[in-house]
Amino acid sequence: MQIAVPTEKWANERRVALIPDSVKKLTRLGLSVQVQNNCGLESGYSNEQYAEAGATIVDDREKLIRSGDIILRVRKPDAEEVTLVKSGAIHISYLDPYNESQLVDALTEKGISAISMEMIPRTTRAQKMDALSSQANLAGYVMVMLAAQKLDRIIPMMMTPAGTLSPARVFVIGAGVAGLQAIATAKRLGARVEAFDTRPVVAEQVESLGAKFVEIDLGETGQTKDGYAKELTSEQLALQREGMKQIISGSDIVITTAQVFGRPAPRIVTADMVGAMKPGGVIVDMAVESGGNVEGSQPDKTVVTGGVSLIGISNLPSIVSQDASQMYSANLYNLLSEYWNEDTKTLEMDLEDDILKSCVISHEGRIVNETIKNLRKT
Amino acid sequence: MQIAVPTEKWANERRVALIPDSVKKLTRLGLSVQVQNNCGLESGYSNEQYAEAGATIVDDREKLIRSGDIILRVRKPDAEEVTLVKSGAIHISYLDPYNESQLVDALTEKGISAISMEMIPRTTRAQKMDALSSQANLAGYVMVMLAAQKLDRIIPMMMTPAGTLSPARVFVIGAGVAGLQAIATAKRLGARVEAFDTRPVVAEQVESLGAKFVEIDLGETGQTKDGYAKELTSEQLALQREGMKQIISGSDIVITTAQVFGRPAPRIVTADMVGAMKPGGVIVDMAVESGGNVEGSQPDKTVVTGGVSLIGISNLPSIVSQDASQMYSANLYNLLSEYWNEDTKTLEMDLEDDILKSCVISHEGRIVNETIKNLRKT
Amino acid sequence: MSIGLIANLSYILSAILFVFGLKMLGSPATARRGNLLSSMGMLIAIVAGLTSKGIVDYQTIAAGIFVGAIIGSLAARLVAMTAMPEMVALFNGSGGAASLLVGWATLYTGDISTFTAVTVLLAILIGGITFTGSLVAYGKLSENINSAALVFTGQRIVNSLILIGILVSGYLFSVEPSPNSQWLFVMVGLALLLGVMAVIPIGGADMPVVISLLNSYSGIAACAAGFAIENNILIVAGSLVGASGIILTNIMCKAMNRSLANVLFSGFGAVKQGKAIEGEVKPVSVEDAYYLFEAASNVCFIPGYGMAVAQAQHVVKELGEILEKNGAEVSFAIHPVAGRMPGHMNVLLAEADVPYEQLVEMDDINPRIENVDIAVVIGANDVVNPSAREDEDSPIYGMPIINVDKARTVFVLKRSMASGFSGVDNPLFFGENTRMLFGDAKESIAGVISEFN
Amino acid sequence: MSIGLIANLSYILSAILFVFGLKMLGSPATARRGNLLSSMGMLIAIVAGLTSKGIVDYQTIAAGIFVGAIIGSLAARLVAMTAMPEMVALFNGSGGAASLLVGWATLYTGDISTFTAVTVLLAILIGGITFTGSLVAYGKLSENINSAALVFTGQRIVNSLILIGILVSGYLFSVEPSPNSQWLFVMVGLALLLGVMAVIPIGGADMPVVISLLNSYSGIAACAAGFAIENNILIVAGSLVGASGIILTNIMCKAMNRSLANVLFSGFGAVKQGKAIEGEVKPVSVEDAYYLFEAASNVCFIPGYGMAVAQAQHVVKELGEILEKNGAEVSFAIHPVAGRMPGHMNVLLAEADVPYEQLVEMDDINPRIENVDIAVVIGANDVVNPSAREDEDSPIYGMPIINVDKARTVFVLKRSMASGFSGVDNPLFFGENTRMLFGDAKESIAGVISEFN
Amino acid sequence: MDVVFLTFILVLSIFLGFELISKVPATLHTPLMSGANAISGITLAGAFLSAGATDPDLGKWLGVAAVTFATINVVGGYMVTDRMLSMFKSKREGEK
Amino acid sequence: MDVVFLTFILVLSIFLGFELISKVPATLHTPLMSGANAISGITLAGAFLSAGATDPDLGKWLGVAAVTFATINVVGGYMVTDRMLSMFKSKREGEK
Ligand SMILES: NC(=O)c1ccc[n+]([C@@H]2O[C@H](COP(=O)([O-])OP(=O)(O)OC[C@H]3O[C@@H](n4cnc5c(N)ncnc54)[C@H](OP(=O)(O)O)[C@@H]3O)[C@@H](O)[C@H]2O)c1
Ligand SMILES: NC(=O)c1ccc[n+]([C@@H]2O[C@H](COP(=O)([O-])OP(=O)(O)OC[C@H]3O[C@@H](n4cnc5c(N)ncnc54)[C@H](OP(=O)(O)O)[C@@H]3O)[C@@H](O)[C@H]2O)c1
Ligand SMILES: NC(=O)c1ccc[n+]([C@@H]2O[C@H](COP(=O)([O-])OP(=O)(O)OC[C@H]3O[C@@H](n4cnc5c(N)ncnc54)[C@H](O)[C@@H]3O)[C@@H](O)[C@H]2O)c1
Ligand SMILES: NC(=O)c1ccc[n+]([C@@H]2O[C@H](COP(=O)([O-])OP(=O)(O)OC[C@H]3O[C@@H](n4cnc5c(N)ncnc54)[C@H](O)[C@@H]3O)[C@@H](O)[C@H]2O)c1
Repeated sequence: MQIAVPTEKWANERRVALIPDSVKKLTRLGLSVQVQNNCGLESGYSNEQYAEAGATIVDDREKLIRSGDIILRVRKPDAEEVTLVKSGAIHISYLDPYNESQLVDALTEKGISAISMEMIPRTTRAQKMDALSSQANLAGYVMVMLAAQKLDRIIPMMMTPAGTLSPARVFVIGAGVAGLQAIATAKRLGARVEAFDTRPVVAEQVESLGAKFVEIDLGETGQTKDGYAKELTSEQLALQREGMKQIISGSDIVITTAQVFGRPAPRIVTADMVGAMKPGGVIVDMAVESGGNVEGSQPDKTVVTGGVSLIGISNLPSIVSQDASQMYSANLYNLLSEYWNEDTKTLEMDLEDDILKSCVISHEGRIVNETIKNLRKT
Repeated sequence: MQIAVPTEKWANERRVALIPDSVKKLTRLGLSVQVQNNCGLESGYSNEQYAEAGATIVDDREKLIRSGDIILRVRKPDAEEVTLVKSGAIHISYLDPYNESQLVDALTEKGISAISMEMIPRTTRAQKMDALSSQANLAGYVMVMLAAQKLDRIIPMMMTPAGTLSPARVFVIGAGVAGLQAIATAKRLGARVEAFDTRPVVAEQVESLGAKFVEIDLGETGQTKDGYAKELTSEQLALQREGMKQIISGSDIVITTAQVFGRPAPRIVTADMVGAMKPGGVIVDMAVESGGNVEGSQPDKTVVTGGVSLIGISNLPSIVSQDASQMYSANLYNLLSEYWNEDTKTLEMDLEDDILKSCVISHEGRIVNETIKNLRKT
Repeated sequence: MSIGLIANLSYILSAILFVFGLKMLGSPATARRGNLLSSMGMLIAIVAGLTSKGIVDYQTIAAGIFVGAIIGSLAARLVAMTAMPEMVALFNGSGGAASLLVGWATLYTGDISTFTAVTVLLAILIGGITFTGSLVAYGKLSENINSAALVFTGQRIVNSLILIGILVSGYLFSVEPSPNSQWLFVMVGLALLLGVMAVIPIGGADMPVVISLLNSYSGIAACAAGFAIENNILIVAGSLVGASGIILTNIMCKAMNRSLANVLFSGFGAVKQGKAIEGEVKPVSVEDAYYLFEAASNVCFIPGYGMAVAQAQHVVKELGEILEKNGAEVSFAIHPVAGRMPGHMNVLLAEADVPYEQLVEMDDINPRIENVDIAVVIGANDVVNPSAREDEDSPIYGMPIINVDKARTVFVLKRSMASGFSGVDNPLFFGENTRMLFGDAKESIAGVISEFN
Repeated sequence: MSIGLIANLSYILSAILFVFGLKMLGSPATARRGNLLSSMGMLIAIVAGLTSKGIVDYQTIAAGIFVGAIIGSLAARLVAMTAMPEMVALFNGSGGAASLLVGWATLYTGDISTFTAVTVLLAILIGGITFTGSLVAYGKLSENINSAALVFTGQRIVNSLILIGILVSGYLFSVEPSPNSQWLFVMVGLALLLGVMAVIPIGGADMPVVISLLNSYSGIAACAAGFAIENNILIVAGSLVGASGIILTNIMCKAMNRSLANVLFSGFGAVKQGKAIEGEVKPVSVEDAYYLFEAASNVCFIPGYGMAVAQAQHVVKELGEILEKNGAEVSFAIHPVAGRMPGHMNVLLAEADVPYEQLVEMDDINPRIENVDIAVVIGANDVVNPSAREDEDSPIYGMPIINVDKARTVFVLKRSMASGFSGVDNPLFFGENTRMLFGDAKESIAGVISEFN
Repeated sequence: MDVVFLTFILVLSIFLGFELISKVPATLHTPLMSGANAISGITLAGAFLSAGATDPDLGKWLGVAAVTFATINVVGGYMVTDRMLSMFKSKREGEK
Repeated sequence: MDVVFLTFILVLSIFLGFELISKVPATLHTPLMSGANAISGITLAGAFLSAGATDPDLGKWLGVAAVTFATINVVGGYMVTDRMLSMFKSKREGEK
């Protein structure tokens, strides 16, 4: 089967879906790989490396996409490029199927088997294919670096002959994969770290990284069977804001990662909370793309209000594009090799399988994913 | 006595010589303090905080400088402003007396007692006044943050379901105060750190931070009684370059801090060594202002050659201006309080004192510093 | 002062030397000096023994000593270093033989009370067992006889018969004790036979433990002989060796993670016990764990989320260092999904400054996990769950795991039998070679560290 | 079996119980049960003792026991918890008195051999010393007599005279032993006097050690009495107590960082020794350090460059945790220039995850350093050098330091007497209250940790 | 010969005494001392012989006095030790 | 009475034996065993009585045999232990 890897077209997208190392492994499985010219340049992988790994370098993007039996990319395709894809081909990328119903329809109509990377279930078995995790993880690290860079202080404590510099206080809101990595990175740098999440199970995880979990009593909260947070009621959100206000005003850095899968992100930090921070403070809003946890944060801008910098970068993993590409590519490889049948040389799309049941959106001209199907009904 | 603190005029200088906390302490000693309007704004200290601490806010810079018995600033004054200073006043700042002979002459002629902060000796007793140390320390931290930010990878090692990310390799050349702090910060972030310095005593210090000291046999090297490195012969420098080449080519981040006090910095990393680094690598050259350790580095620019970013920021401490100002201010306070006579309410300029002997350049119309005097003779 | 008194005071001195000697033999720094002290004690005791009243004929004694010394010293000097254990078995056997003979000879020295008769019998019985038992042990170690555990049907019945025979003949002899009693000969024969029967069914690998136990017996035999001839030093030295030998045997069993009973009778009941152990949770104490760690030469730590919860990374690193100093090879195998975020274990181990060289990936450790003496699972669960490999119905079936169940011994450090993140039961905990070290991981490891004095 | 034999076998049983009891008293978990076991042993011994052949008049015995039991139980029950130590002293004194009396009474039981006479004398002498010594200790502890060390001129001469008197009268008595010998009375008197003289010059603070020593004596006295009346159990129990008491005394001395000789004779030679100790380096072993740590309730670590070199931060943090668990308050005082770069110590301690709350600045610790029981200087030198404070000629004069020399005890952990970065000698190392723990800091601390079992 | 036996017993007991006590935490020092002290009241068993004699000579009365003193030591010693240890225990438990 | 004494001695020695050996590193197991084994050759001291008797009955010859065997145990045992320990030591030193 022919794999096709086009260069990412989105602004600020420096990642690539497949790196040479995975190309090598896939060819060993018996797949052939075509990549677009210079697709890996921004993440540090040259055409030579791809060629050496066994990929064919193709200049013509259209031809490339037309020829692929399996198309691998990071970002969702635009409507126009969907038309290029072979009917019956397999298309794997982020898709945002909750919101992109037109795109999903287009893929379905064309008979494309579309796999959405954000729909990979959060199970232990699927973790190796879970791109949300792998990328969120890097985002957690990047956020701390961005904040540290912006802060007009240093993060660790230092007792020096010229006085004692107290450690910076970092407050992480939402301790999912990204939040935990942010906590770990800030701790590493010597910050005093506090964290909050609505899911109570997270408290132990936060403490296991040496940070302090902030207790705010919100009454009944919980998580779905996939481990995602449930949405809060508006009273609960008010309670949460109240409880956080004081901590935020004492923090040098606030990092927000709160998300509710498939819904706009909760607005947790209000403008007056931002105003209560000391000048020079920094807030990083990871949820900026899905609505923002922080009032006033804007995608891909750093807004300064009252001396506080509000960093809202929509594509954090892309900042460490080399590692991010490596991990995304490994996720794709793991997905393909899990369902690759070496004898028949085909990908077995067993829709009864736990993982495929969740992540395959359309197949043979039908929307096969239950959740997306239900979404249409209502 | 009247202390005057003008706002720094240099481009990119965000620090301030005195922070409100030190103002409070100095007034308690019986000194009165005047600061220029908004002098602390860039480092996070407001006029209100100064006023509260007991300082008078002065709008007119000229008046301010004219009235000061003691003038405190970070950067050296320009020729014009020297003329404003009272004769007999004490002027404390960085001066760069080795190179700024005109400025020194101007100060001497005006009968100003000029104290050069870079001439504070590196003794245990003087360490609390040692601004070179306190600022270099912060610079060490900042360099790692800058490099981490620029790198397209993450620094720590991670073994994840999407493969193992190997730890970034950081190579620190010159393990003085800044170098050691850079090592410590990189170690904290989980890097594999190697370091080199010409002074053999440093090996133990490097290892005490958990990093690896690279042994390169240069023959006889050494340090002055102040702990500064001696300059290398050109053969030695060649030997050093040879030894480092391979390490640099395997490093993700190279940080150079090599300086020889009072002389241009040694050119250690040549263009071909830069070329041997992997694309995406980062080099930070701390010595860029005094000539640069790295071929091609330019002050306050990030030069990208062959995918390698060459960061040369001349004023690193200013990036963390709040902490940098706090430490510089503490150094100044420690200096003043050490020689302040509470009974006579004067600063005792005892030129027999070890510390003053080194750092006072001109006094009562004469150049009193031996080293600077000798410089003139040759 | 009479000669007798002096002799007896010398005995006290030699007893003191024995005590010091044994004590010092227990620590590497002093062991050699301890052996010297104890040999001086022996010399004193021998000289004192020679002054005993009844001794007239010194020539035969000298002859005996001469022959014995030659044989002993030659054997000790010529034996290859690798053959030490079997040599010790032989020496031990001759000690047992001596006790048997002394007991027997006592019967010729005059009237025999029932008490004496009983002690003589004990000396003969224990001495005899020691003698032939040691010979068999020697044979197995030197591979002169089949070193495998030799089991035959009816073994139990034969042994029971021997025991009954010993009781009966012992009773009949002590009713009418005489050097010429036929029951005496029966007794000697049965004792020798019992020694053979006791050791034959034990496998060659367990021989060191057996020798240590027989060593303890030879002390007890000497002690019994001491009672027979009413000699203090025999009693003191004999019971010292008897008691310390039992302790040492126990220590050796612990280091092999076996019970003494298991060593002695595994040959007999092998088949029956195997089944019973399966499905059984075997908790282990910190102390027992220590003995295994002490003897291990390849240790692999497998950290999981529990290590993070316990914040045990620092003590784990320290234990690793101690084991390395102890000569073991130490590694840390990191499963990609261990913990609760990618790289969770890396963060912790870097904090504890575990060198990167010691970290190995799952795919690197699995092919060589068979060579790992101890796999230490620290608060990990799902990532070492063999049902991911074996049980098709398991929700985690198909996930690659670290195959700790294939290591020689597995220690699992956790607080309870609770399951991990995925909520799946873990058959590893019931494994044949698994030992559960229950408790907070940090405390358990700190406990082991403090055992390494 | 005769009654005598049964009694003797009971003695063996009670000896076994005493051994177990003492063993168990040494560990917190079992101490109470140990005391119970030992009291059962005592009961058995008493019952067995009552069956002795010579006893006819049980009434007087019952009366004696009755009175003694009432007094003893009342005293034990009514004493305030704080007055326990003096109560133990009193009980101990009565034990000594009993041995003295038993020894003395033995003289009335018939013919006395020289051997018996000597043992009787020992019982009287040691029992007498124990008796009055304990009384004085009681007096000092309860502050009924001046608790200060009482020293008067000629004390030594008086003591020498007493000793000579004891030797002479002892000799004269044993030449012609008789219950009516006047030398006997002299002996009793001198023994009592010696007890007073021995304890009077020791300060009240050292009384616990003295009581422990006297306790050991009372065991020895019982042992001597046992020899006098040829009673096994007295010998066994007495010598057990005698020996374990000496060990315990030694342990207590170590925990006070004193030698036994120093405790006993400091009162006599106080003035002369003071000078000699000055300027002397006092190394301390890991074990001794442990005893002090064990007893400390406020410990402050002062890390320096040496901690970094030794990479000891992890073990230091662990020791801190252990001490906290042990009930001590623990802090880390960071001197601003410690190490080789600003914040050097912070980096290391953060790596070891020492909570920020435990870090204190120089200016915070100095005012309260007097309350610190142990200041642990870990590879620091210049930053704790008192000559920066006191010696105007020192190149570091004027630098503020952490005044560890004002703490109660200072441990300095370094490898040698070498000076630090500034090359200046450090008088701290010669301080009165300084103990040098030589060796690599990491190893030293790991050693201390392993002592905390 | 008895003397020899007794000396043997003495020596062995002394060794045993030394070996028994090794590492004792500071909190147990006083109870251990007190418990050992109670054992040294074993003199009681030796005092019976004199105290139970028929002739009411000085020896007998010395013996009776010895019985009394030794009983004080034994009874008081064990009781006071137990009191200390019980306190100790409850404190420990309280800590948990 | 002698039996009583002997039992006392026996009991105390056993206790002492138990107390003496506590933690022994694995490397010392064999030497310790061997050293203890040499001590059990103490039977030698008891064998003299029979071996040195005048009447050359079976008892005497049993005694002589006992002397020989016991001597093997003693001499061989001590020597072999020493050999093991000397190796052990040099290895240790070699490591440093
Ligand atoms: N790596 C990631 O990114 C990530 C993210 C989310 C979820 N996960 C999932 O998390 C799991 C990770 O596997 P794992 O083996 O590391 O952890 P695990 O399967 O969750 O098991 C952890 C074990 O640690 C024990 N434990 C907890 N606290 C302890 C303490 N103080 N001392 C000793 N033991 C303690 C618990 O048993 P006791 O209660 O009996 O002590 C528990 O069984 C996988 O299922 C993975 O899919 C991973
Ligand atoms: N903080 C800074 O920015 C900075 C920068 C440069 C210089 N300095 C200077 O460095 C000094 C710092 O004072 P300090 O007290 O931290 O250090 P120090 O005075 O240099 O003393 C360090 C001591 O540690 C001991 N040591 C070394 N390795 C050891 C090991 N493995 N185990 C145990 N002990 C070990 C050494 O004694 P042994 O050899 O006997 O073991 C040495 O005396 C000051 O003089 C300061 O001015 C500071
Ligand atoms: N089984 C696996 O191997 C595996 C792999 C990856 C992740 N997971 C689990 O999946 C879950 C989701 O992880 P994620 O990072 O993708 O989550 P996410 O990105 O959906 O959300 C981030 C975090 O924000 C929190 N949040 C939501 N609303 C909030 C509010 N109002 N205030 C504060 N916090 C709020 C959520 O609880 C979550 O922790 C986690 O439980 C994670 O452990 C499991
Ligand atoms: N006494 C004190 O308390 C105190 C305080 C601060 C600094 N110091 C000492 O002062 C000394 C100088 O510190 P600094 O940071 O200001 O030095 P610096 O800025 O002058 O030089 C930086 C480092 O570069 C090194 N270097 C010079 N040429 C080199 C070459 N060709 N290759 C590699 N490295 C080269 C130097 O050895 C030095 O370590 C150090 O020894 C430091 O410990 C002492």
